[in-house]
Amino acid sequence: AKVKIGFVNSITGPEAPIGENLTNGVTLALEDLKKKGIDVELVKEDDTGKPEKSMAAFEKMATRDRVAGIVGPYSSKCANAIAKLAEKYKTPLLIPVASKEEITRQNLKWTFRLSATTYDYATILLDMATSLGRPKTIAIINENTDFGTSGAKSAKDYAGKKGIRVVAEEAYAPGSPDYRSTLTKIKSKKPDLVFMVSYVADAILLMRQSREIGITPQAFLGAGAGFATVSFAKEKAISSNVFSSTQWTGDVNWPGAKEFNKRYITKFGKEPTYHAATAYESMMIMAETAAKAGGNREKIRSELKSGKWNGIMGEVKFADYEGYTNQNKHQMLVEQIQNGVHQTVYPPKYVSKKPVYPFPGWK
Amino acid sequence: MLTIDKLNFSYGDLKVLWDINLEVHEGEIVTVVGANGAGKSTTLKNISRLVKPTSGSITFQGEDIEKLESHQVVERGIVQVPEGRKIFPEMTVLENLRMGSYIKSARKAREANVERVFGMFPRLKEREKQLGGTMSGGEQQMLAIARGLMANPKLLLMDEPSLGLSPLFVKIIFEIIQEINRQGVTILLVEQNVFQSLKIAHRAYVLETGRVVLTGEGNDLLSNEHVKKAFLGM
Amino acid sequence: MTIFLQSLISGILIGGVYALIGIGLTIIFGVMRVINFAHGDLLMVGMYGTFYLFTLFNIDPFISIVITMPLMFLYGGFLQKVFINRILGSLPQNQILLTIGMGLIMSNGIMLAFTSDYKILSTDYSSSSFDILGISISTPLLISFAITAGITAVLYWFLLKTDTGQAIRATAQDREAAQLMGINVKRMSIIAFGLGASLAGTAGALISPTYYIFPQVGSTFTLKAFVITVLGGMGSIVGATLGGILIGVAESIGGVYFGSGWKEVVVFVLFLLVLLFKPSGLMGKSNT
Amino acid sequence: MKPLLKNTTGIGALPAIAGLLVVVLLFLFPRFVENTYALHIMILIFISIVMGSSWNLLGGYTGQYSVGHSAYFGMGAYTTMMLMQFRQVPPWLGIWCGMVAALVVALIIGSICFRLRGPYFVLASIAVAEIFRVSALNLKNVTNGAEGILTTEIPPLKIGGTLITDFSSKVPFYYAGLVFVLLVILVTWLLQNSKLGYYFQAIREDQDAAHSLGISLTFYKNVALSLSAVLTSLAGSLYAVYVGFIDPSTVLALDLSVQIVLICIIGGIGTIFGPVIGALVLVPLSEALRSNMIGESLINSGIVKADSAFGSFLTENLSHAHVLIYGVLVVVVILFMPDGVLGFAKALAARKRKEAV
Amino acid sequence: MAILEIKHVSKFFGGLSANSDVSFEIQHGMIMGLIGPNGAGKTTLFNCITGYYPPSKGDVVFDGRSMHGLQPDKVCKLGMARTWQKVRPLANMSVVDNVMVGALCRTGSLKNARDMAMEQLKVVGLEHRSGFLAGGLPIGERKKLEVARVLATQPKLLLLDEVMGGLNPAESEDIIQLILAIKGLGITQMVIEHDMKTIMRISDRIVVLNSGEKLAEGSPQEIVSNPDVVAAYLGSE
Ligand SMILES: Nc1ncnc2c1ncn2[C@@H]1O[C@H](COP(=O)(O)OP(=O)(O)OP(=O)(O)O)[C@@H](O)[C@H]1O
Ligand SMILES: Nc1ncnc2c1ncn2[C@@H]1O[C@H](COP(=O)(O)OP(=O)(O)OP(=O)(O)O)[C@@H](O)[C@H]1O
Ligand SMILES: CC(C)C[C@H](N)C(=O)O
Ligand SMILES: [Mg+2]
Ligand SMILES: [Mg+2]
Repeated sequence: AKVKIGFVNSITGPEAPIGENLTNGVTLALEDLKKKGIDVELVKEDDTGKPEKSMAAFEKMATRDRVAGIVGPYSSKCANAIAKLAEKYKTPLLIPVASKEEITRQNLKWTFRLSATTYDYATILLDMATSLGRPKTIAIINENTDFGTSGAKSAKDYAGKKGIRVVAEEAYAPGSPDYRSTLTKIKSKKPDLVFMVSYVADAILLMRQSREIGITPQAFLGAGAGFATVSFAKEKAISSNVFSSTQWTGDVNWPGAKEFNKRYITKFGKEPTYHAATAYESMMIMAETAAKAGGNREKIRSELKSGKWNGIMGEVKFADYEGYTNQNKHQMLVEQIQNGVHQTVYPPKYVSKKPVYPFPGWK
Repeated sequence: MLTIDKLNFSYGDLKVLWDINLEVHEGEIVTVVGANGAGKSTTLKNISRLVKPTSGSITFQGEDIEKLESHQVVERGIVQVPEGRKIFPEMTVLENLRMGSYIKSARKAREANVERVFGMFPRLKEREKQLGGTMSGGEQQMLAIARGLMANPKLLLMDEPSLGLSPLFVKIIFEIIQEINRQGVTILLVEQNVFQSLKIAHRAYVLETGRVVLTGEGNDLLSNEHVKKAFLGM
Repeated sequence: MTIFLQSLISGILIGGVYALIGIGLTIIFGVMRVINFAHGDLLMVGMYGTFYLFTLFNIDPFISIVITMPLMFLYGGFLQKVFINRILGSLPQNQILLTIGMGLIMSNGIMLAFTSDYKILSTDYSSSSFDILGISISTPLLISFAITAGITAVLYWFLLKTDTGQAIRATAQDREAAQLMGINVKRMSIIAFGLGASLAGTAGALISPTYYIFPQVGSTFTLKAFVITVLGGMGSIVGATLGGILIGVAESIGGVYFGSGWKEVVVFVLFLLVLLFKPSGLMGKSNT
Repeated sequence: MKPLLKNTTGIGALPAIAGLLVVVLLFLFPRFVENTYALHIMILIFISIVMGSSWNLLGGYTGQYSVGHSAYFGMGAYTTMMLMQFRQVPPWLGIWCGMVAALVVALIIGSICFRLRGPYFVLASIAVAEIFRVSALNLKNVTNGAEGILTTEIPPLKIGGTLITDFSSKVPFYYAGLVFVLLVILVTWLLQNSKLGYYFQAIREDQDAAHSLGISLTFYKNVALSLSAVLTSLAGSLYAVYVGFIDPSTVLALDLSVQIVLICIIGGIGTIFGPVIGALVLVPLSEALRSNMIGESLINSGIVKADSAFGSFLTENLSHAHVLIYGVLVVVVILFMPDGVLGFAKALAARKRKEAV
Repeated sequence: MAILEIKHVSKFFGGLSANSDVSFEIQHGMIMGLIGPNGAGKTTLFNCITGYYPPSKGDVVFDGRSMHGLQPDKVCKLGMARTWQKVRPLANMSVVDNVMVGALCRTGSLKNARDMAMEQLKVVGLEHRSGFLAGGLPIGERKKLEVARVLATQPKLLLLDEVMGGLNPAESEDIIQLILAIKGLGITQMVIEHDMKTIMRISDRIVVLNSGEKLAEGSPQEIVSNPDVVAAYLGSE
């Protein structure tokens, strides 16, 4: 069968580094779909990370290209802008990884989300920490972006519920070469947990400088993004024993996850991030559903709504709960870097290695 | 020494020089007079190659300067003291002078030349460290002339050197011009001070709306009826 | 107290690298009156150069500046000759846009060539540091600070004491007059832009071991470079040095006492305050 | 220097009629065009024209090259959105508040930046705009910080009980944009033919000379900035309500300020229609590049096979290269059309005319 | 009554005193010549009078009103206009537009301003250039434009800084006639000029500055025969 699917992503612009993972995930999905006899005609659009551009892309795909359904966009701000368009054009939209809660809290019938929400990034980490030790205080460092601020907010919120006191809150502008003074300040507060939300590169800087300054909490907790990347893990001197929440790991025992990991490495010469996996799975779900529904958008929507999948992202189901509409209740994972490798350490059901807790100190 | 042959030039669509022919012999003071906008400064700019002629040729000591860039013209020994002074405003007086002797051939004599021009213009010595841009109009004019002399020119182009100078200084300037000419520097002088400049000039050209209309010896032109009427207001 | 001293010291050290970026920009502005919006992108190119010299040939970043510096000089000279020279006489806003366009070309060209992945250059000293009185001092930053100081001193001497240096300044102040002095102004512009680019590239090389590299990394630094140059007084090397260190310290201390999120505000407010009281910057000469 | 005779007396009859015709056609446009994608692009063009023309008043006529206009754009966007989202004030009232807010900000910025001249002014304007961006990021309680503001619903516009529009389609935004465009063009035209316009240009040409001719620099620069800021805020408000989501990195970014300047300069600075041309060139161009229409049409027309090496290069790589190409085009325009597209066209026309004579 | 009173004006640049304790008065309708060697402080005095520099000491009283703290635009509005030693045309505007900018100081209507401007252009003899861009004019015409532009502001007192510099005697004659015509209109003028013949012809009184100080003041005849002036400025024949 032949289907036409749209894919909006940040191919250029400041979000491009992560956007690339999504592109790669989709590329693999297309290969697999072909094997399954589904010939996807992909309409790929760049939103350059700007909402009005993602709108233009959506308009074009929905009206001019007449795609059956759309996967993307990468960032929450773009997803925010186009979720309503999906409703207007009655075009199914499946969001792979943008995690802002509000997106699926607007009672939109045509917008589906595979990704967990920002809130989940924080809670799983604190759940783990409290199950392994007795942390009393927490310092929160986050980058001053959408994902960063909402992540920090969730952490603060959930820490309150867990009886952990917040002793420091620092929101920094990404891209600064020097966090030493901030870290010195945090060190003086002697927190049990250091919770960080940072994109790729700042994660490395923060940990390097934490080591210089000599911060030693019970655990370093990284909420996704930067801490879950391979380049971070490779920096053994600073990445050892850091925890990170993630939507997916290369060694999780969800069907096909390990194979996906391997194929990705052979094809692109680097390890996939969870963004790649979510994009892959979203494209698989969208294309298969669309093929089954013969490209009929209304039918795709109801199929998405009622369907159930079990693939590299584990079980997927778009449900309505707690104010959410069409939101997959995705199981978050926690991984820890041990010897330069991400190991799934929480929840117990998916564990591949035992967690090291508390932090044993710097080498 | 310098030969201008059938020089034509326009600023965009506006033609300002028409078939200019002009010659300067070694050791002469040649002056060019003409009403405002006649094209005197433009002629000098063509010689210094700040602008490129539409047609015609300029040769200096037998060399066609067509292929040269401005700075190479200076290296050949043609130095201009431009209209409007063009001092380097954020450099001190001394630094301005040093820049005057930027070309290789002039660097050796730099210190001596600084002393020489300080001798001519004591005000400059007093203000050695003042920024060029804050000097008064006349002071800047002195600096511009002094800076031109720093390069040991063979041919000195001077565009209205007496502009803005007090009477006392105008006199001094004309004396200086004659003095350096005696020292062997050839001079092409553009002046509004027609009387003075014709008096010291060996030969002169009269420019009107971009054309050479008269040429002759300085003193002859002084008594020329047309010159008297048009430029001397007599 | 430790916190204050720590932020002061790390501010100064980072400020050294900022200074280098600022000096490059100030030279370009000084001579060509061009506000170079591609300055950060030049820095980025320098970073990529350093990165590949390190990963492919195993040349230490601090040593590789011997290669990056001249290469970036040539690159800058090339840009000047081919692009900027054509618009020197035109309106200032055109120059701004030309450099913006050049920046776009550089960052997106690099992205096509090397993907938009973050690259991290890890040396064995990348996170090494030593302690003095409880204040940790990063070794690589200290080294780069020393190198910066050296380069600055040499440059200062060059611009103020040599004929070429003075000719560069003269060109900046009046191109036509400079031509009349026998100065080859085109060459001076090429030297100036080359120097600027080479300093930006060197700054890129110096922060590579402690920072990260991706195609859009330049924009942060472009903005910083602007602030530094204006703060110090456009065209002034001493000013840019001072400005760089001041910004480094302001960021660092501002971050601690006002919260990390506000540190940029602290910097910009400082910037505006200086301009209000000294409109031509700390070291600027006013001639209006 | 070109000794050009400048025509400042009114407009000829022919262009006036042509202009009117264009306006009428633009008003009828949504009736004929079903394609909402085209409408979307038109709206973006309108917003760009408003931004560019507003900047033109300050940059083009008064010679103050602000590269911080995102501050006013953001001010409009934020005020309107915050009022709508947090205070239930409908946007057609919010827009006015946005204008007032932009005015206030302009007066503050003006009092700081106008002490500076030339490049110092340029950079100070950037700095001030950055202060606004970072503040919006940090003042979470007011602006919702980096998370931005998402509108859920726009209240329907009713006049005396009759529903004018419920904003469910693009058409109301289209008309709002069109009206704003006509407004800025009108303002520019009025300005060019008034004392104010002369004073602005005098300041652009030589501040000291202007000052000595009885022109208060502070006053008139601030007037120019205020006008410019207020009109820019219109673009911001429209953008915010139309897109339905704003955050500091979209409506207060340096990127945006640069975009504003770009529109003006590509079109032609200091002329009424320069920014219009600029927007008409830039917006469709960047959209065509972004969505890879060139590669697509090459493939669709059969000139290049989709599965050939060149075809896959077009579909794969070109989509990554569009910003690069955009950059190249910007450079080319600046190098070869220093007076913008409009200036270039005029020069070309003048040459043609001369040849014909 | 004096239209302008300069009272003990001093202006220091760092250690340098460009004007020191200069005092004199200008009476209605006269032409005051201001001369002095280069760097004597003439332009600086103009700048102090018209509000470009606040005087370091002293005050300027125009028409009975202290100019203290007034910006140049206010000064112009009050009826005191100056030209620049280094001319400042509004280069990308046409000649008539340049003059209109001046005229707009007194009227809000473009039409009136245009009429007034054309009138002034006729006065200085530039009407044939009215449509040209001012940036393309040669120096002499720029100077005339400068005068036309300030005349258009309808000043009571006109300060002319070397408007004849760079003009040949024949052209200067035009300007001299212009200045005399302006005097005929009842406009008071203060004129800086280096050409003694001219200054002698047009001035009713002359003030001589030297090294920032007032060296002498008097009628043209008094001035040329003043030995101090001869020594400092004219040089003996
Ligand atoms: N940059 C320019 N652009 C356009 N036209 C110019 C330019 N410079 C000069 N002109 C024109 O060229 C003509 C000749 O000007 P030029 O400056 O050579 O005259 P000049 O004889 O030196 O006059 P003056 O005695 O006033 O200095 C004038 O008509 C002037 O308007
Ligand atoms: N901004 C300044 N900084 C320092 N010195 C200055 C400044 N402006 C003027 N001067 C000095 O003050 C003195 C008076 O300058 P002014 O321009 O008033 O002279 P002037 O009488 O107009 O001379 P000229 O006839 O040469 O135009 C000069 O020596 C000049 O160098
Ligand atoms: C960190 C990422 C997974 C992206 C993030 N969810 C966002 O909304 O921008
Ligand atoms: Mg001339
Ligand atoms: Mg003077």
